[in-house]
Amino acid sequence: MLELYENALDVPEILSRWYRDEAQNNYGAYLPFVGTVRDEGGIEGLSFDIYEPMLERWFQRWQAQAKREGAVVKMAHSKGDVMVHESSYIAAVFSPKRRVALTLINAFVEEFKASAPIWKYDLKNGARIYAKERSTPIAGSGILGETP
Amino acid sequence: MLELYENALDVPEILSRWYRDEAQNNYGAYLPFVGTVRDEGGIEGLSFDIYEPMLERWFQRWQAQAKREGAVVKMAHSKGDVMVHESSYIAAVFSPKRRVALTLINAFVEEFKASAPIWKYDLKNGARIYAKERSTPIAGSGILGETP
Amino acid sequence: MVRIEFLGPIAKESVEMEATNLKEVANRLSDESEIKEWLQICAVAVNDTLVSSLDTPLKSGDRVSLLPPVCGG
Amino acid sequence: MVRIEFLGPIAKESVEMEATNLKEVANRLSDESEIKEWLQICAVAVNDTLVSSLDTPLKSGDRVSLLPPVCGG
Repeated sequence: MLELYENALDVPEILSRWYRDEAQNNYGAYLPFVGTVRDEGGIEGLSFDIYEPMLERWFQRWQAQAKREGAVVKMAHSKGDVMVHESSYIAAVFSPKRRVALTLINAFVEEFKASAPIWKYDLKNGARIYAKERSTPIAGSGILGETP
Repeated sequence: MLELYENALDVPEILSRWYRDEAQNNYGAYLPFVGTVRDEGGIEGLSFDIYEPMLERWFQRWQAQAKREGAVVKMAHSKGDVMVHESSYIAAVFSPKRRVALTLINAFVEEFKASAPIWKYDLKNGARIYAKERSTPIAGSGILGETP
Repeated sequence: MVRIEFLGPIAKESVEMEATNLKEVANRLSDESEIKEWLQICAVAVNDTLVSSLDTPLKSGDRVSLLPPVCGG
Repeated sequence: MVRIEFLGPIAKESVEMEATNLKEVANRLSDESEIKEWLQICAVAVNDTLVSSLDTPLKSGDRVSLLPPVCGG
């Protein structure tokens, strides 16, 4: 399940609902990762653009991989502005055993950072500035620049 | 913070309260691990004994280690009976950055399994049976058996 | 005609052009100074699937998307 | 006198005995058939601190705890 929200996430609501939704499904481990906007570099907040069709595909590949391991992944992410100390991201794994959950959340969160089609902007002094230096080119980037 | 409860944990309450308690403390990552009793082997539930003085010490060592990495660990655990599909364990890390949280929760959960002074029993057919074959001797066990 | 979309922070409207493969798209875009710096760092998707070769064929109606460096979370 | 405590699943009441080190405790406990099998698999704490040697000295009032294999979570 992929959930996209305008602005900050209601973390208690989402964590609690996901827990209850899976409570009878015999998963021994529930491992959510919550990402919160830090007060750093003088920002007022962050802002996000999402290319939803490809994020949906990206997430479906992870769902399929989790399923092969007997697990379930869920994800929530913000669109638009999220202010300092608000949360913009939750990824969660449910799995029968702890080892799969621990390994999967780690791989999910890292690959998410490296390849999910989401762009981040700093909100600073009223401007919305692409966080280019903190962003990662998706694997295979640059092919259009190969020709002279 | 170490919280011990009689019987099952109120997971939504704990996850939400911990989140709110740390919301203004500028942690970028919140990573709770929730352990739930699986329906397997015909059990009605599990039951736990805790030796609280040593669990408190065990946990304080982890708090100190987390603090050195700029992080915070929290833990909740059940005493007594916890029925199938109820939860008995939550461990959580708050840290400024995701990498510390992911590494720390993994190490915490694994060392918890191997050395926290907690004993597990299967509740089955009205009996309370020590889960010996699923238990791990604490490192250094057996010294009293060395003499003839 | 294929349609070229510029995602995220690239401040550019979509354009349409005639092209039978990605190399032709690359040649056309490299003439546009505003977009040139992005070409070095963008990933490319055709109809929402990432591609890795300039030889990727294109047919009329295809959508080519440029994806700048990402940072979710 | 030192006090020996049997934690978790060991169905045995605490006992008190005279002992100046852990080896003496081990010798005494090895005579008790009900506890013998536990000695091979238990960790030992003195005043709630794990110890790793039979030479660990004991003084009057010390508490020795036997910790069987654990399984929290």
